[in-house]
Amino acid sequence: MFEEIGTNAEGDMMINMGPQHPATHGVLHLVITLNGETIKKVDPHLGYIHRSIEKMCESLTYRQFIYVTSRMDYLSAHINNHACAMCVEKGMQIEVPGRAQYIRVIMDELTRIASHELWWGAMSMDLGAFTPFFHSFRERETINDIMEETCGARLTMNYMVPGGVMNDIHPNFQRRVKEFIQLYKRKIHEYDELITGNVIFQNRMKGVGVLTAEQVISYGCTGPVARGSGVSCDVRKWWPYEVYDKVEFNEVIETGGDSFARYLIRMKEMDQSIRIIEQLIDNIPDGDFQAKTKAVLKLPKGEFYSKVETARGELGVYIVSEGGTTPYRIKFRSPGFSNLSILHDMAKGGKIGDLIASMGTLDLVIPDIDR
Amino acid sequence: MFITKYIKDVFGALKSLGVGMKRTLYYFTHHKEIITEQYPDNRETMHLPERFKGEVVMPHDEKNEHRCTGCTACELACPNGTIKVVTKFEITPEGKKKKAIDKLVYHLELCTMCNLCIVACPSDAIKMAQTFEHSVYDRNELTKILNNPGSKIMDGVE
Amino acid sequence: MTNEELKSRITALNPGATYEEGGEWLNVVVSPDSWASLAASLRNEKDLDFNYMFCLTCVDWKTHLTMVYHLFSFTHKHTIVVKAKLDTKQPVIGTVCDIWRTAEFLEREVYEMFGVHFDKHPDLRLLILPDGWEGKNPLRKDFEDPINMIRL
Amino acid sequence: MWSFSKIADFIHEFLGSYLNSTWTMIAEMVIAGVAVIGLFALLGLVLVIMERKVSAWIQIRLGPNRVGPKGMLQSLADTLKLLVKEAMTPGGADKFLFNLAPYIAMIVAMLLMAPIAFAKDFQLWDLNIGVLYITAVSSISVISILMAGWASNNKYSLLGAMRSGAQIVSYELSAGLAILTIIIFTGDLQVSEIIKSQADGWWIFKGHVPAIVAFIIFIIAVTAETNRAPFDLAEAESELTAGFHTEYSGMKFALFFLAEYVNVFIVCAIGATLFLGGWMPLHIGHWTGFNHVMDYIPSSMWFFGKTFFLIFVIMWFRWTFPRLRIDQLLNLEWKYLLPLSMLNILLATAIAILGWHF
Repeated sequence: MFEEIGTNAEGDMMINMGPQHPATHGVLHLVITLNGETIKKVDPHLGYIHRSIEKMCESLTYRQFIYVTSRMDYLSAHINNHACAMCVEKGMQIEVPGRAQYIRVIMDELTRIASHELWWGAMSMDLGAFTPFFHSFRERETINDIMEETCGARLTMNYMVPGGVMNDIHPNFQRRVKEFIQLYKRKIHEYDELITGNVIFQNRMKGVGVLTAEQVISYGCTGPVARGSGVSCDVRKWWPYEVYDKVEFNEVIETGGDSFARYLIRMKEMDQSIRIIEQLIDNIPDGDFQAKTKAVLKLPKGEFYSKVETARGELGVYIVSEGGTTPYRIKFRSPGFSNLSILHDMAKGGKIGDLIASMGTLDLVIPDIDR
Repeated sequence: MFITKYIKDVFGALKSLGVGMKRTLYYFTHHKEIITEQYPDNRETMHLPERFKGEVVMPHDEKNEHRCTGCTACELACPNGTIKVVTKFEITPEGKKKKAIDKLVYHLELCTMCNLCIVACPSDAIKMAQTFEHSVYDRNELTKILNNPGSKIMDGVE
Repeated sequence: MTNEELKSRITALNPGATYEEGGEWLNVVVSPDSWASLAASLRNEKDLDFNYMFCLTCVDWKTHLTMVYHLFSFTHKHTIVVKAKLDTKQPVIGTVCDIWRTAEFLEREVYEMFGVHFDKHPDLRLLILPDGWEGKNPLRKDFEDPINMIRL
Repeated sequence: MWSFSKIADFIHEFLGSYLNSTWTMIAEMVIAGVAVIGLFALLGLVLVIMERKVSAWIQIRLGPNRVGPKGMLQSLADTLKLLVKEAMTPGGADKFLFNLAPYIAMIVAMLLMAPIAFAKDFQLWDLNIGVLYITAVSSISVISILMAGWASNNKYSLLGAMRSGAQIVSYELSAGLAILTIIIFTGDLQVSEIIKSQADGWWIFKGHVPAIVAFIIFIIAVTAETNRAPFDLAEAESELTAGFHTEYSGMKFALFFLAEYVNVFIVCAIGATLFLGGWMPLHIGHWTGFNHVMDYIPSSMWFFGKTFFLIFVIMWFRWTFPRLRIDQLLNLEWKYLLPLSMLNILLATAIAILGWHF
């Protein structure tokens, strides 16, 4: 299976990082060429968690395939489901009721916060600080509890269905979300105290893994990775879906291009998500939470593409339909895949510690990359 | 000037470290903030929301009757082939043949708790139970038959 | 640029291009031989400037394969979809990974999943599938794996 | 009052009444050796449970709470587990060096135990170059890490060992210079003399700014020297999986683990001895009443109290800070700590010559 990896022709040391490595967060396998501690080449070997979700979806109906997508980027499962539901709605021309749109957006933003919280903890752990992980999980658990109450599951909710959402929100939902906002506002400054302001952390992050705007666009990076290099690419602003055009929020952009810029983007994005939720939570309109749809969904012949902004960037769903009950071909343009491809450019010339730091700020979720 | 910047750097760095240490000392001394849940000791006090998707069950009433008509809507809705409906024909008192379920086989090991079968069921015969401790020593025990032995369909459910 | 303007602009660049109706965006069908040169001008011409490739994939139509490229321009905010029909037996198309760097990984993925050979790709190896998988292409419609594929 | 010195005297007299002086000496050495090994095991158990509890509370967790009362026997259970685990030697490893390395780590830690004064008149070996001996012997520990990293035949281990080599060699300098500050004040290398000089006040209070700066530098340097976070680059978990002891398992791993904790204890004991007066109680000027009360606390309590406070500080560092990068680590030493400690020494010398210290 694996070739004998020792040194290459130039006498550089080659080292396997992963698939079981504490910093690769899953089963990413990087073959790194090292000159001393300096990285010369990073070559990702993927596929350890490849389940061929695209092939699986070809045999599932339009109602069924949505649940599989929760297993791609499991940290933003809601948003993945949202993208798929939206694509089916686009094909069927289903009008989603206002209540469902509000619920969807609130859920998306909660998911985004939960995802960023986990990223914050895991990235701090990569840099050797273990305590933040537990502190971030305290807030994340609250979100998971809210999800559990309304959707019935904590991680892979399968709450979005074509035409709306599966259940109406739980009666406690609004109260608990408001409680969470209070908790978040009380605790968020601790994050800065623990990590953001820390001189060691700043030295580890500043000037590390610098990406230019051209590089980022050429590599198709999206989300905080692209915005950290000053590229405006937030799908919520560029192609607003659901009620994102009705709420006020800023697209967070930093121009540093280094790891610290990407870090700041995510921290500020959490604040923006809170802002969106605050605007929506009291104004959820009455009405149906689901549009009336036929029992069997059949997309007309054609091609449909929808995109959403997940916590990691732009997720595109490309459905080719032959008019049947199952998609003929489905392609998920996952943000992690493009973000991973830039890793070599990012880490080249740096130290191993820099690779860990910049990989942490890419926020890779391996099932999202392998699909 | 170089020296002032140097000194400022050192003091700024020490201050930022001090701020972090103050925060951790706070948690070190404030044990009320501890969030550990001592599962499984807290089984009695643990609260699972009523919508929690644990496993699919078929509620029976005290007369050992269920609401399943054997329409296979759940089987069709399931993305994983988790549910298999085995039907039989019963002779009603009027002498007519009527379709009824023999067994509703449920493979917990294949189930992803996506809730699609519950949504699809026209007669509310199945629902999600709030259990989650599914570990068993033998994989075969995960294949369950949801209807009780000898149960029959409730009157008035079509 | 509007779709009509794009159409005339692309016809000027590549007279052989045909256009498909339907879909959100302008669908351009080109021949595989002319794709690489068209791609370079789509990226480099100032008024087109498609700098962002947000999706690259392939569809197996049993009779032929279709490469699908989704392109967007951050400067001019227009989108097009370029398609190229390939032969099923010997699918070959020019690489665009020197134009859009993201194509390098995406083309490797298409190479292993559909068996499309990308001309002049610098590093056409398997990316996701394990070593020694060459020849069997999982996302082709005729792919069969009796062990790992469960048919409902 | 209960004290270690009385016990030592008692043993000496007891043995002396039965044996001649040579055999008394040998018997006492055996007892001392056994005591050191026992202290080792005890320290390992106590420090591991302390670390786990400190980390748990900082991380808003409960920590070990199942084995024994409040989980206090957890580390005993861990030791049992490590004892019965298979100790594997990877193929291609240099077997002799691979097996030797953990013992060297242990031996270094044991040797360092000799000149430490645990209580009043309770010291294994009060040699007249005590502090020099400590700085000399503690540098040997790098050899065990290099040995382990090289012999493992693992690239992660090798990288870890190389990092640790660079790290320990450089931080030795500032640790040495910080110790030197105190030696300038006392003018003596003997540990007992250094403690005696602090009878009227600890050096951290008496020595003005230079002593405080030296103390801070000392704490940073020894944290680096013992490979503790934020300077745990040799075993940087997220970068090198486990660094130099990646390939170690079972008891051999436990020896490294133990050596790390004992080293922490020793450097903290040295810090307590040099800067915080060792077993000397806290005396403030002419407050005779207060000083009397302080004298009633046994000297061993003072020593262990100070040492464990410093150990807590080092643990507190570990669970608060992220890790440095290797070049930043060396920058910190060569660009900040070394110039600072050199300046500090100049200042201390000036103060000592002018006699400004108390």
